[in-house]
Amino acid sequence: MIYEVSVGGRRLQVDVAADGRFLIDGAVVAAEIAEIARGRQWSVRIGGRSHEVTVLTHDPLRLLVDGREAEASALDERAAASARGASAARGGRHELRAPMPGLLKAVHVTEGDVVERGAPIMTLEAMKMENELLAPARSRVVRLAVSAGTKVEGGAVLAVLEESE
Amino acid sequence: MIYEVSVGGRRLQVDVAADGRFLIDGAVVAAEIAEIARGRQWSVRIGGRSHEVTVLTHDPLRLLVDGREAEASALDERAAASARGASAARGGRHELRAPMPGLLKAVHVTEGDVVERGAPIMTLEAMKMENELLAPARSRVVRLAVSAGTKVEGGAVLAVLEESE
Amino acid sequence: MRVIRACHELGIRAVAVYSDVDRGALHVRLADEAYPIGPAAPRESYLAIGKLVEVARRARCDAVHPGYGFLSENADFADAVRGAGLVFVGPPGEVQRRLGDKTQARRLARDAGVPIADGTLAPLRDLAEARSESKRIGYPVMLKAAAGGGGKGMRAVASAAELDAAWRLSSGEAAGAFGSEALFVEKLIEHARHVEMQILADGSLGDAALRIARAAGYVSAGTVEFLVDERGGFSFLEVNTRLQVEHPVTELVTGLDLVALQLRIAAGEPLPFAQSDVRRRGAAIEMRVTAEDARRGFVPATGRIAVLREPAGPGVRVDSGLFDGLVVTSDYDPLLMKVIAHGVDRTEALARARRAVRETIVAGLPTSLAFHAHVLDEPDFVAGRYDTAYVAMHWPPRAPVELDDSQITAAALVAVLAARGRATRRLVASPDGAWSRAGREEALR
Amino acid sequence: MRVIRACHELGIRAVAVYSDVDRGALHVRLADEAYPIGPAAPRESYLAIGKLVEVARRARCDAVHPGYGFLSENADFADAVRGAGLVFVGPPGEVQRRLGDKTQARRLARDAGVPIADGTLAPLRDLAEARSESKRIGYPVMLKAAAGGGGKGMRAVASAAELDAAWRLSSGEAAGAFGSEALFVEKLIEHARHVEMQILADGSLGDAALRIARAAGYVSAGTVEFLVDERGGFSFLEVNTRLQVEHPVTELVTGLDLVALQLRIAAGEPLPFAQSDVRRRGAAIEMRVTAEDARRGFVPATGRIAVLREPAGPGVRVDSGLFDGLVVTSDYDPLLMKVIAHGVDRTEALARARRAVRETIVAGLPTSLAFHAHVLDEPDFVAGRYDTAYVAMHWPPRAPVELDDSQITAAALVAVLAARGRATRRLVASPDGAWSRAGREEALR
Repeated sequence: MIYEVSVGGRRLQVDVAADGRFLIDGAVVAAEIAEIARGRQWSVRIGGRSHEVTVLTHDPLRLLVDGREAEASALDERAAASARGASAARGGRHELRAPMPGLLKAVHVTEGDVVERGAPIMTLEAMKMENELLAPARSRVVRLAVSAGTKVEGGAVLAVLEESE
Repeated sequence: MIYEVSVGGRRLQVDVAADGRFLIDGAVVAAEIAEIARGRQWSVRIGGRSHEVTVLTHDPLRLLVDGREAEASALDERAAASARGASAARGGRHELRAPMPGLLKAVHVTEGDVVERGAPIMTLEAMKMENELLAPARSRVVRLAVSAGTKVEGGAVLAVLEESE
Repeated sequence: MRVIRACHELGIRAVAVYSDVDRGALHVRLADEAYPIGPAAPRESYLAIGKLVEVARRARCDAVHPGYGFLSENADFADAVRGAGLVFVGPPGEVQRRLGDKTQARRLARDAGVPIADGTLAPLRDLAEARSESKRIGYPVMLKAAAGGGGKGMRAVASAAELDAAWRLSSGEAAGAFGSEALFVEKLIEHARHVEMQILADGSLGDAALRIARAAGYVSAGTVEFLVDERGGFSFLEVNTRLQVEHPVTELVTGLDLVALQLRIAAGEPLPFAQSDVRRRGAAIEMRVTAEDARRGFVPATGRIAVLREPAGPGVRVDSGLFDGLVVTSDYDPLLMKVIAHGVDRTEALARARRAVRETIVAGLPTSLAFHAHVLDEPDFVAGRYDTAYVAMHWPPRAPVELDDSQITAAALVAVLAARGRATRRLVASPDGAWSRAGREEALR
Repeated sequence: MRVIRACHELGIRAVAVYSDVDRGALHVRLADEAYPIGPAAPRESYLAIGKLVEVARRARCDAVHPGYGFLSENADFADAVRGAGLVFVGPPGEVQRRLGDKTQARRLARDAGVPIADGTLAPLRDLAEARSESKRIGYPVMLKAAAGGGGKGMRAVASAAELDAAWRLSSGEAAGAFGSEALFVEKLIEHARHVEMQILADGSLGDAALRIARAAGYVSAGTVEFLVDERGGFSFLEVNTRLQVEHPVTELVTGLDLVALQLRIAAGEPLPFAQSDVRRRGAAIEMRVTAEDARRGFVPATGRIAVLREPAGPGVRVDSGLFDGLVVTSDYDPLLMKVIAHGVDRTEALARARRAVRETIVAGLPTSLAFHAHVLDEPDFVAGRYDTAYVAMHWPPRAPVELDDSQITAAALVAVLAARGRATRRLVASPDGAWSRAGREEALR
């Protein structure tokens, strides 16, 4: 199975051969790997160098490599191909997502409203700070997904806006 | 299910009722229990008192109660009954068991030997210390279960001796 | 935790309270007694003065320590505790009121001859007054909650255009956090350093701090905060009438146990030393590791601790409530763990801080650790050049973290292993038998 | 770990070696480079001088730090390192030889005017000589390995009847551990205190320690050990030509980093301070938590770490290689973790030590922790009354640990929960379907 991998901005192709060996960009890597914490932490030795790599978060994939944090991604060929296809934009439509988990304190608009760029749409309280979520452009409120008083997860869709002239 | 429990020398009868309540020596205990580490650690609140109890080892059962170690045991009725039956002694026969895990360095006797009380039977090396295992009484070596050079677990039977006149 | 530890060292019985989400927290497990006080929402538990005093009475406590969050600077709480015949570990309610209202504290500092920034000396009546006062002082200004502290209800306002939104948000936050929406405004001092004097300090800033403490009739531990501008001039900022989050720095440098001293003062004992007996030894640096995603503007993060390794060894102190499997929610302050490094001088303290951060692992949710790692190696910080604009100037870093080829290779292999592991788990969970099998085989290849 | 930490604080690349069973150990993961050196048996890995020097050369190291176990007092190793053109972090081979042979060290101490216990000044030729010398000195005597240290190959002999067995065991151990079965005998000083002077000390014992160090031409860190008898007289015991396991006590009290200093000395730097600059601050107590069953005469124990909580907070330092899931084998020394408590005086240090031990959890195998908890509360120890007979006099404790009724109840409930959990797991593992089901239902009732 071949994976397209990105680590800290560098792109590599990793091929896991049937015999368990790894090839990186076509060359065999003499790596010796010990799993320390199941699915989370590995000790990797490459020619004497000792690296401890921990999966900090899965989505996005962040790794701690010898105490340094790096963003990474690994897609198998199929997933990589479909990801390339999906990157075509849907233009003019914005999903307003919660930038962090918290309590939706107030909703300042109703469906159908047309709001100016920078207008407050909602107020999200998280860890005792209030955060106003603003319209990214002059737009119409197509849909409100949640109402005031709701607890929301980080990344949840809160509203759908459509750019308006 | 009723259990016969011993903790730090104190004996109690614990009855786990079908509805999940606990009775100790017949009286309901108002305990609120949270499992912290699966099968290993619990936080127990009894009338405001907060106790943290950790299972240090299972066999023998040792508990850490608010930072204090205590020996304990819990047998259900059936097990308790059979344990009482089994405590009848087998008189005159000694099983020589490894007091700790280690490497059996030397065996000083052969099967059939009659040895005096205090005679060295074997030498066990553990963590770089040599420990002589001595005959508990004048006895005949009935069986040797292991030979020199073997790694043994703590508690393993090393030899069987029979008291001799 | 910090207070329970001090109690246990002094042989004092420690009673804790907890909200529903904190049942399994370390402070509940390590306290001698623990009582539930309601649901996660602070207003119904940790801010419910009545419930807290009732628990203290029921548990037959002698004294109440407010910690350094929630009600630690609430004068009504101090009064309620005293009213119930218990000792409050901290300054009395009237002292807190005198210093807790930031505008009153500014007047007190001015009267004690300590410099303060230009601004209002009483709460603003309305937005109109805020507008006219800000214009008089000249932008940029700071809009602050009069009852506030800890950065809540506080906003820098660069121009008149931003004032409306800032007023709305700050007064809302202030009402929620402190029960009063009163705001005041003062001149923003740019490129200043924020200096906190734990009230135990010496030196010239220390004199000013002691003058304010004496003027206020201060008792127990507290902190006087100043801003020091680029030319070394300073102005009074505020007094925190509680133990400071950064108190371990003072403890490591002076060798004193501030919480134990608070408890002794509360028990009526005199301080066992005078100001002149305090000797400083070396330097200390505290890192506040928070559940905030440093790479996304420090937005709060939640998750379950999956791998945890706290640093240890020479010169490293950890104050933490973390444990493997802990679920970090968004209900409370994002502080996870304090890592404090101590050395004979700032160079050694920095080296130990770097080493400690390198050892630390908190997996399962985004944290501020990448920020700490970056700052400890950043030339300006290492050279001692930093002010209140430091973070905005130096974070996020311009370049991604430098990994060498060997580290990149190791990371790439783990990225693949992690992706395969996840794939297996997802597929096995699917109800379709065939897919499940195929997924497993593929992952095992 | 301790050495890797010091390297990282000084910006030095750290190279580790490991035997097959240590692949996942912390020191392997935290080092910059790590090399396998063979199977678990020390003789084929950690004691294999040739392999170690070869790795150091291959990895292009500048210096080799021997730690404080295995080859840390082996003069041949020091010579081999130097012979390969590398720096040995510790005293040179000839100094080690001078002090490592305990009988030679006794002669050196005597010549430097430092008191020594009555006994032989050269290795014993045979059992017959041991018998006659012991008789001359008078029982009880100590039989010791001439090349020894750390309690191995050493036995107290109360009477002539015990000498034969002691001779056999000690010479066997000595041969195994040090490669030489030479023994010597000296008078056993009863009710003595064992005092170790890290060579950095002051005071009168300190003078004696420095005299010996100078006489031996000592370089780097080391320890001179004495026995102090009931009337305050002292006699020289031995010199450890390595970093002492207890070095954190010295570090906390002096504020110095002994390992960093060792590395600086090895790099040819002079010490950055004189003896008179060393200031002591407060008191420190070290607890060596070992994989030994304190309740069964400290027999070595093995197992897998199931729950781990290391203590933290003010005045507590932890040096540890433990992590959740680590399998502790009987291959090496049973030391698991060092917990060191520091305070302004012995009282505060003791209170912190007690608090730290109460917080510590090492579940999965028997340890020495119950012993530490007992001693820290035991009146004689608290009052400072202890000598080399202390452990035999006070352990095991006469009474079981005192638990109050509430604790007994909590423990009883957990004992039942643990028994039910185990029953389920065992029955489910059985191949017989019916039994497996019944067992599970019963356990869930």
